[in-house]
Amino acid sequence: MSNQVTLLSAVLLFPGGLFALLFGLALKGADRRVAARLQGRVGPPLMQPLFDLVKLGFKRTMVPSTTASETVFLGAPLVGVVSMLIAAALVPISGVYSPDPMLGNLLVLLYLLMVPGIVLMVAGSASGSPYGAIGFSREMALMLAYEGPLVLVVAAVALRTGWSEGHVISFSLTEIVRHQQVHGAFLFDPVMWPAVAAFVFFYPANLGIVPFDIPEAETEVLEGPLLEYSGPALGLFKIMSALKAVVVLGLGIALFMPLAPSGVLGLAVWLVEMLVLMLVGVTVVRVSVGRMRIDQAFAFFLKWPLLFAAASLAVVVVV
Amino acid sequence: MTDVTHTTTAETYTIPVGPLHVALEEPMYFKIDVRGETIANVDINAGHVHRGIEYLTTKRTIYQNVILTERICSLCSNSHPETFAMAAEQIAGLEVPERALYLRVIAGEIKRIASNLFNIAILAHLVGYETLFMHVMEVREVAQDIKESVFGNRMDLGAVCIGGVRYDLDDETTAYLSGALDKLVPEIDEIIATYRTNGSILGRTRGIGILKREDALACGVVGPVARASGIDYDVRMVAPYAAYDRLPMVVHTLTDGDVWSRAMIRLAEARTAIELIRACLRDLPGGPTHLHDRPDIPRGQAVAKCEAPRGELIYYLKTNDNPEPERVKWRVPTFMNWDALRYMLADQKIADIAIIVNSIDPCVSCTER
Amino acid sequence: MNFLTLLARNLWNGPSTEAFPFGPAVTPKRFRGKIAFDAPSCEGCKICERVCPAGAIRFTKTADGLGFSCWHDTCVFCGNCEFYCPTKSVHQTTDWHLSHTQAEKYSMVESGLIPNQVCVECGATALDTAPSVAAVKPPMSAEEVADLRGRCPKCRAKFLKARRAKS
Amino acid sequence: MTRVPEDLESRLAAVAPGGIDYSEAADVHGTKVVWVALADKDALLPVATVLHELGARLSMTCASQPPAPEEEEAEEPAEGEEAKADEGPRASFGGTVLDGTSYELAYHFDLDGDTVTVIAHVSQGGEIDSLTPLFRTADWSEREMMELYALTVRSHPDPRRLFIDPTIDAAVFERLIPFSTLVNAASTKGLWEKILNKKGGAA
Amino acid sequence: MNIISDLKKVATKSPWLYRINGGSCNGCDVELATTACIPRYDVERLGCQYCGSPRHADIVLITGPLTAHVKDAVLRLWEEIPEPKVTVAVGVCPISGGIFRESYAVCAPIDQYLPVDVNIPGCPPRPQAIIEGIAKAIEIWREKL
Repeated sequence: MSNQVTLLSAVLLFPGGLFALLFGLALKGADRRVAARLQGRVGPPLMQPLFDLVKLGFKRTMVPSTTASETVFLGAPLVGVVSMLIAAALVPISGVYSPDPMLGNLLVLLYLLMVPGIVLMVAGSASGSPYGAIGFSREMALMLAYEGPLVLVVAAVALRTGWSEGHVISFSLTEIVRHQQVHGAFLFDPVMWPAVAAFVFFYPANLGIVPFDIPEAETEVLEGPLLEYSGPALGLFKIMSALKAVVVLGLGIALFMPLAPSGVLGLAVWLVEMLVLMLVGVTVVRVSVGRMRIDQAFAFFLKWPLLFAAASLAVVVVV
Repeated sequence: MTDVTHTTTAETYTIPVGPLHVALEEPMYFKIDVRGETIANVDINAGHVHRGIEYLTTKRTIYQNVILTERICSLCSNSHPETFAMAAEQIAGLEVPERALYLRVIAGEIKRIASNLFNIAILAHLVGYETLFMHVMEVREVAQDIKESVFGNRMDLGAVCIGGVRYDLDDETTAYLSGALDKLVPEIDEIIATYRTNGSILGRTRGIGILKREDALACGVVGPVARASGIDYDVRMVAPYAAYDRLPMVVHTLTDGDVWSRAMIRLAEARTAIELIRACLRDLPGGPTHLHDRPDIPRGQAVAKCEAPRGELIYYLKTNDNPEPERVKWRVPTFMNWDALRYMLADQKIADIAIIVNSIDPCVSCTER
Repeated sequence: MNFLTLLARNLWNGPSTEAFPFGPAVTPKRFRGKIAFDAPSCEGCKICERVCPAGAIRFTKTADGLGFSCWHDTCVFCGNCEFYCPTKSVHQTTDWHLSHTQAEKYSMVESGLIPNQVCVECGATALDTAPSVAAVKPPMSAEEVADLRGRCPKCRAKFLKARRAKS
Repeated sequence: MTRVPEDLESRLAAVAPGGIDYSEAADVHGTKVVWVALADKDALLPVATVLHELGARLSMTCASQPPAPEEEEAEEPAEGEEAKADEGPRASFGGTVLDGTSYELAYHFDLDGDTVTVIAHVSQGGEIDSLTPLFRTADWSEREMMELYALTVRSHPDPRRLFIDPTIDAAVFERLIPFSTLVNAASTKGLWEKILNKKGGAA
Repeated sequence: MNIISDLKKVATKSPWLYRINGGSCNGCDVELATTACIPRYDVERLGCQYCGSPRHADIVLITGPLTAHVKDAVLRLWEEIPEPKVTVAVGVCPISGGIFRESYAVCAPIDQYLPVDVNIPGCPPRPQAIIEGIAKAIEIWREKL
């Protein structure tokens, strides 16, 4: 019974749920504000994403007449949010929180991370607009492109942990974190550097920011899959993407640099790490480049990130 | 000539672009047949900005028409009244004061700087490069401030009247103007360097939307679009008006005919425009700025043309004994360049539609009147 | 890579955002804004009405005199009225605070009245317009202009004719 | 592209058996403006062919419906205009009756900066040859003429409307220009009553 | 009750803008883009954001004299914007038809077809005037929430 309560609170309150949501919104707000500063503007208040969310709550959700199925149209964002809530509870915070094995392991997390992309595809096609359809095909192409390198990166981390812990492969994030706390972070392990590089390319693509915001490109496909969404339903997508930012960044920290003291200090360090990752890896990137075309992005992922990830994996296997 | 006729087959599907589309500054409507992400055929449906201005010109007096033609389009809003006034002056045989000729060049070239920078900025926006977009727009604000401080409005200068210009430069505005130009020069040079080297820009604009020279000639394209395809034609050079024959005019041409070349031509022309204005300020003669009162325009007909930011603009004016003209007709550069989109869009990617359309700097409100 | 220097510069220099709407906005001296009408200096030639391309200016004859109205919701702020006005009694101010709610739509009007007066000479009722004296030679003194102003158009013509005969 | 050649008049006259009215002027910079009126509208295509061979660009076309001359010819014609007055004020060069219903079509060609304008007159309900076989750019211009006036362009490849919405009646210029009572940007009475009333109410 | 009104106050900090071009000469559109997107005016300070889809909009800015050809598209698009929304007419063209009034192809004024809340006259209005108008629109929007 108490186990279930802990689980539930992990999903709904901390570290998933409310905490992840607020933190994710703050991350997005920080991203917008710092981006504004880099562009020479004042920028919105830090909690602007929260204001947006509250506002969307007051608006009406309109279901377009072109929709194939209202249930799918409205259900899709809900599925996305639920998947991210669970995923957020799966991300360990070193020294503070390690996920219950009941919830799953690294592989489950990887699957959950694919859900938002799929949700966007479903949402795009359910809205019945031609732009949604283009968004669908682009999202699919992009996922195909970045999932490959990601799997190799994760495999490299899992193998390296597993081998040195005495078994072949470890998909337990808790174990991966513990291993690094003992043997040093993979970030400082030269063998893993190519994998880190591959992961760095993965997360802007997964978070859908420039240069990889191709499925949602406003000037090309009018925000693609989200085109027809309004009001609370659009708010759910915003929640989903805020949670996803936390999950993806948290995964990055867990995979490569889970070095932190325990307790409140540990949490603080983790929060700062997340913020720095967001600002350096997302904000600076998105203000300093333009968008790629889908064929360019596809070719790009099948070249460098795949190569890097494969290199790391190969070294891990051979050594 | 490139063949641009395609047949719609089973594998293609049609997507509408417009009429109200965020990437398009103005309403226009394309029906695009695509095969995957590749364009198979383009059908352009026009007329969304048709306001019947040609009809209105025959209901307004010639003096009202100077302002009405200015409102055809805000991006080339100086070229229209200037050409209209040139046609009227030709009919009446009016000798425009020398000072006014220079002041007309200044007004026209300031509009050219702002218009070209706007197009360049939008290119960055369409590429998804928001920071560059904002930066170029900020630089453009210098030109906007010039317009507001010297002419009193950020878009419609109201600079031209029949028989001269309505504004004058005093010591204060001259100093302000040259100070602002000094600020613009390094900024524009830097923008040129950025567009020449930046990977994001080059990756999305080099080799995209190519218009070959022979196709350009067949379509009769004008302005930067023609000059980017290697056609050396600039009204300011071949049929000088205002004070252009006394100024250090340079015509820029490139040969690749792609989106990038057109952008670079526009930037080069913005840069040249600054030199032209500086030369005007240096040589500005004294004297009146306009003929007094409202000269009568007798019965007659005339053709006048000028180089608007987007290319050759031509006006035909026919008057009779009424204060309203009998017929006013004009053809704007986009009218010619629009058709060339068919060539540029053939076999390109959906993602590039907006970028290619923007590369002709389409002015729909000019075209559809 | 020169782009990173731009970002750094932006960070270093701070935002270039204007204070408005939280602070005052700069308005250039030559800004062409709201129309203002000065009835006492108007000669009543109505040239502004004729050159206004948007039909924003209208003179209406009322029992009290000649009314001037300019509706700012159709005015295109081109400045033709000021440019062609012989006395600059129509001119553009630098005021651009024109946004208003729908309820106020029809009250965005600048109006003025050129009142009727009784001619000091013949007693006829005529408009109290400013006399057109710019072209009169030799130039008229202020007293003479004031004297002229009190008359109806017919008596003004007589007055000027008499003056010409004298000189 | 070439400038206007010296012998343009004779070249054009050779292909227009009905006759042409040719005038040429140059501005201070030497930029030439040429006006060519055709006596016979069917000479348009051969004349355009000559210009096409010279490398001309069709830059604009303009149709108009010249109003019938007013009935006040009693006063003495001004000097220089006498010759024209003798020709008869009611007909164009070439004899098309100018009664307010016939069309005047002006084709503006560009020869590397010089302008050549070819004018053809077509009577009401008449037809004119399409220049699209020679100039791709004639397409839109001719569609525009057709949507503004009740004029037919012979063998035009795509005679649909160009800019004007289908809800607006055909030949909009013929309907509106000669008969409209709207003049001089005067605003409708109703609109001004609203404005003046509001003002009266406020005061 | 109190919480709702507090939340409404928060909500008014996030007015998203959407622009409809009803056949304008570009002037107002360019000025809108300038106002909405560039650092000098930075309406993001007010929480404003330019959005690409009408479904996401709160404040809709209409420019142009509403030509016959674009009228249906504009009205349809306006319908697609979820309530509550505020309509702002930018420039004299949509307000009265401006210089194009009485053309056969122009349907202005726009308030015959849809309820307008705020007018921003000008040809085109300067960005500061647009910001002022948007501020008025936000006030009205608060009432409507």
